[in-house]
Amino acid sequence: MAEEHKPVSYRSYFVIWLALSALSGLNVWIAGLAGGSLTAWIILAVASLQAGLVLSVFMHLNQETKMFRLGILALLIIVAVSIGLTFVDVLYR
Amino acid sequence: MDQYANPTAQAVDNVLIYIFGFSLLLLLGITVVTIIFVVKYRRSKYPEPTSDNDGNIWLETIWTVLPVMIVMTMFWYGWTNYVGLREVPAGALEIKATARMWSWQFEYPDGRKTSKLYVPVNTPIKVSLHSVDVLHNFFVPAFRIKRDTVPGMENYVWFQAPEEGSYDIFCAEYCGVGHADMITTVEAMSQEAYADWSKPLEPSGDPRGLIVLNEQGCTGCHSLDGSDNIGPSLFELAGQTRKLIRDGQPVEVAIDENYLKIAIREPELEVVAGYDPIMPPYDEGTISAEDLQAVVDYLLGKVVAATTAPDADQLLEENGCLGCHSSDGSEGIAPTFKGIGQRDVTIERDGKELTIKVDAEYLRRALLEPEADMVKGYAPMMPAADYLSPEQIDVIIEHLLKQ
Amino acid sequence: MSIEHRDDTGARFGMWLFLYTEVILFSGLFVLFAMTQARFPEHFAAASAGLNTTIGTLNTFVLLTSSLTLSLSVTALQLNKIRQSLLFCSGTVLLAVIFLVNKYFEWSTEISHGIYPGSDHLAESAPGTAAFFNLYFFTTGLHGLHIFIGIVLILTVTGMIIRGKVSAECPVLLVNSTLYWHLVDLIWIFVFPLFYLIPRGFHG
Amino acid sequence: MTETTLNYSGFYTEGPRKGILGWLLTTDHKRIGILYLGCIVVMFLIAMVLGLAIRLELIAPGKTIMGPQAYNATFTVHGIIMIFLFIIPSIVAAFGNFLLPIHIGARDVSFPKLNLLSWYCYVAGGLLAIASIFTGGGAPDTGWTFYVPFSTQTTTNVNLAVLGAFILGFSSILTGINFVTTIHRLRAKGMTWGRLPMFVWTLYATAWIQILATPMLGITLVLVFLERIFGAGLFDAARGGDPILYQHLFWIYSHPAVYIMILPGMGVVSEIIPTFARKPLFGYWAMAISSLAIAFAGSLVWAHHMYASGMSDLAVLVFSFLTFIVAIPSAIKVFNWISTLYKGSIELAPPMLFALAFIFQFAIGGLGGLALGAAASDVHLHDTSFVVGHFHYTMFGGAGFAFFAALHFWLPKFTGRMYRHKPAVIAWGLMFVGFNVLYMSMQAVGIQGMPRRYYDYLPEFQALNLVATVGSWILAAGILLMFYNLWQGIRRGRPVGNNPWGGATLEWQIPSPPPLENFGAEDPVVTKGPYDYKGVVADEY
Repeated sequence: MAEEHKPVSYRSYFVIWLALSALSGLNVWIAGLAGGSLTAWIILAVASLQAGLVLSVFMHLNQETKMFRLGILALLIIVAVSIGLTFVDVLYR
Repeated sequence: MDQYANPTAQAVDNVLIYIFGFSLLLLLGITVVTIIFVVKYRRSKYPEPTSDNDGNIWLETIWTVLPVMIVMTMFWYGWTNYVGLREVPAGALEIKATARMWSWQFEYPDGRKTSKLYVPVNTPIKVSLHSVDVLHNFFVPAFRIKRDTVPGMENYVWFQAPEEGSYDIFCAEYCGVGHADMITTVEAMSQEAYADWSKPLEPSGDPRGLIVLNEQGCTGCHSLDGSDNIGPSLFELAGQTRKLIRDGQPVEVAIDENYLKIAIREPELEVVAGYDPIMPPYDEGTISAEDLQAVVDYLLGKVVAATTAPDADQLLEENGCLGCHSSDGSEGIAPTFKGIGQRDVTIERDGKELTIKVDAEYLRRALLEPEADMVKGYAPMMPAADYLSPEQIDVIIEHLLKQ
Repeated sequence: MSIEHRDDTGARFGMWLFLYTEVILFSGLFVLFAMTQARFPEHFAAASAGLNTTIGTLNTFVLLTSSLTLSLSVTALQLNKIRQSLLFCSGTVLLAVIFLVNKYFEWSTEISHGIYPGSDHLAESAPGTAAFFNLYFFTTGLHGLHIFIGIVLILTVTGMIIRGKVSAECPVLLVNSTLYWHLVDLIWIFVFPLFYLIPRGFHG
Repeated sequence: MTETTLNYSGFYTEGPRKGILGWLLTTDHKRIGILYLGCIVVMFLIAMVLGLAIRLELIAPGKTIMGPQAYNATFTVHGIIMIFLFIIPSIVAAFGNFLLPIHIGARDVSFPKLNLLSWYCYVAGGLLAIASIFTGGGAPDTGWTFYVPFSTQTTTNVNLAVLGAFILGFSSILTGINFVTTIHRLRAKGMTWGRLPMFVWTLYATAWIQILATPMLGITLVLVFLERIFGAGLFDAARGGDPILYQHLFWIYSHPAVYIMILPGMGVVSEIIPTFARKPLFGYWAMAISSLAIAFAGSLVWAHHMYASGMSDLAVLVFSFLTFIVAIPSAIKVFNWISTLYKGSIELAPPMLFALAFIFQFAIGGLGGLALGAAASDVHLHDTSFVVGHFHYTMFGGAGFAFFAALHFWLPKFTGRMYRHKPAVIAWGLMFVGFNVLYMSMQAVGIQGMPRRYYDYLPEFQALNLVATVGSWILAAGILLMFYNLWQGIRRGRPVGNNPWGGATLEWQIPSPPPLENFGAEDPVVTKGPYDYKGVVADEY
């Protein structure tokens, strides 16, 4: 079946794992700089990058069809909206 | 009543009339068209449809764009009038409302407390809203104002009573078994009557030191009850020590007459650690030597306030007890106070029923640990009255036993 | 007669939909975290400094590695290397247990200091501190519960591989368990910086 | 054709197991749909009795039939059962399960076993919720919203009710996952997205809300539960919590949830109107897209329940704006339904009457919602009887009447028998009159300023409350007559053929009741749209 996934090589998994570990190390290091909201955003960006790697390679999203990706998009929008709109209340009370 | 006498109601009614008017028109249109279609194109007359039209891009665009424009005007009109409900006019009289299950307490700038809200007419009133337990809601239909009281948070509403009279205040946020009984009133009086009402009834029996502290605004920054504020609290200073910054060095000193006098006359010399050096100095011209002595004596506890015994009736009223317990024998959500000193009650203690004579010990338990002995047939809903002082409790018990 | 027809893509799609619900579940806690962090940045900084970053970082690596081993086991199964696949599965379970053991030590230290939801110590602390630790315990607790469910799931699938019910021809159960496990990892990728790293940046 | 005796019973007798186990262990979507339907109707009747008790208590000020504690428990349980056990699952789980696979030409849903599991979750959650009435510290008295701090302080049995609602959430999520996957994966050959019946589109939009919103309720309820058990203080202001955040989390689910309730109802009406006008649905794509738009925009407006909560004024501005956006797709739907009638051939059969009542009542509910969405007018109307009247107009006058319309439309398909029409029309008339008398009075007394959830009220509110209570009796009489008539129809109604109404969707092309795998040996191939009535002839009955 064309919809079945091709096996991913051990090698590419290892590379991703190395990258993920390095990025986690990077985050711990950045946190030591203690720079308020700037470091917070950098750390979140790095974490999102890690999440992207896990999603696309470990979770095979790069091999799935468009409908899988649209679903993720809907999910991210809902999460972002819930947090964002709640901030509109909490930060401006 | 002129148009601007009740500004909050006016703001809300504008929007209500606008939206309900449009809605009625739309509903009428929809209904009439539907009925015409249903009658005209009935199957007995047209066994087959006379059109198989399944869309019309122009029609659909029009009835998308038109409602968008209509509802946007509703949104904007609703918002601009809402802003009017939130912007308190300058010079509004500020009254603090505290909600608890299931009563209201209103505290006026001069410290007096009532369970009804007394206001002068044609004066903007700002009510700051507080809750000591759960969510409640301050709702006055006549002024179209409504706002939750949230524990740990201050909300506010404002209004202006157009004419003398009594206006209902409801609790509109569900708060338990007494929710529907959490009703009181705004009592609007003429300006003159209000001025008369708010006149102090008798000269204050407070010691001179306390009067000075209040007059000079010291209590704006320094609390008298130990709570923290912009400045350190002045609660029970005798015998305490303070960590100070003197010439940039930390030192610890005992609080005595000398220290207090310097702290008032030249506060910038020594600042209590952790506070900003913002207190202004008070010289001879502001606080005379005698007054300074009076303040210091008061702070060190050398003069005691002439205590006037609290009035039991007033305590029961102010603390909302009468919201649930009637004083005239009528049935409420809680047992009546009438004749409480002479009766036996059947209570449930540790799951067992027993009947006991009402005495001081029982009443004390009922006030402080209401869940321990519940009177049979009533829900365990009473909040513990542990916010009252022991002295106030004694007065209440004595009063109840006499009923 | 049978209406059971195989639709692996459908099964994976359904699994993804389920994972969405997991993300929303945690995002409820993230909403609370974000709002409380915004209200009490300094209390959060102080409270976060009390967490053990070393164990936190170690656990991050443990979880990343377990994700790797489980992925490897899928490839092994697809290539019909059953023994390797089983080995990787067991490795994953081992790493997951290590994660929980670390978590156990971390929690018990905190609890021994009187820090746990509803403790007297927290009731007396600053409001932001209490809120931080309450959120910390609920979030890591919920995550730990997911790790535990993951362990049970992987052990079940391992058993099915042994019995040949999950195989190179029919790998979808292993694939779906892997998806679940990666999601648990993914949530940790955010939980770790949120609680251990980010609040510290807001000192004064 | 009319003289068929009912010797054929379709999926009721076919299947791997016979007897009660054949039902309790079934994975057939039709049997699961019937299981849901039975439970849902029972739940509705229980909650209806509670609703009548509430109305009776309010017939006059002061105590009439129960004390305040009992009253609070009654409206709480009425709300919990009606919301979580009746409306949310009603059309989706009963009619959706039965019809969705048939509508798209599939033999079952994607995950039949999960489907059965979701029914068991429903039963378990329902039992827990009902058990909470009789155990512990007495029936929950928080209102169905479980607002903190009251819900964390009350001594009544909130724990079980919350746990029940949590498990019901699972049931809803599993159904959602099943439906989205089924619609994506199992459409028959030729069943393109543009040929999906509108009912399927609305179920699709609904299923996404179920998936993306329900877990938020789950975590919120878990936090309330933990707060009660451990005293965690996550919503306690003294410990860094924020009671208003609870309301945010609660409504992030519960506002989209009202679209879980109403969207499938809109789908049902979108099936019935074209069938009884014998005309294609007007503006197919506008209808489909507006369903998705409602689902999406509906997820952005939750805080319009909180204008008076102490939320920031900026949030009031933003949420008021977004709220009015949601009004648009709903308005489009109403206009399109009415345009479908234009130049049609309209038959006022019972399902059509219920659908028309739906449009009227939903319009009143929606228009009343405008006054609640605007910031200033909401300040006066919020938490009054007006709100109660308003949401009953949308939830009961809308979703509830759509459920009754669906019963009258599809029960002949489900059972192969037709109910009597005359009593059905009388029942409809009683319900229509009773409903509007009841809830219009409620709205009016709310505008006067009567707060909701009031056990007792001031004398000035009495007249309208009395009228409302009388309305509730008329409504209840209509409902009882309707159920009696339907029950008689199921038991010994006249047999019907495949297509009593002349519908064009796939379910009308297979026998009534449908056979085990819906379409026999051959998978169906779809060659025309769902509202193409050319050449469709209704079977007489």
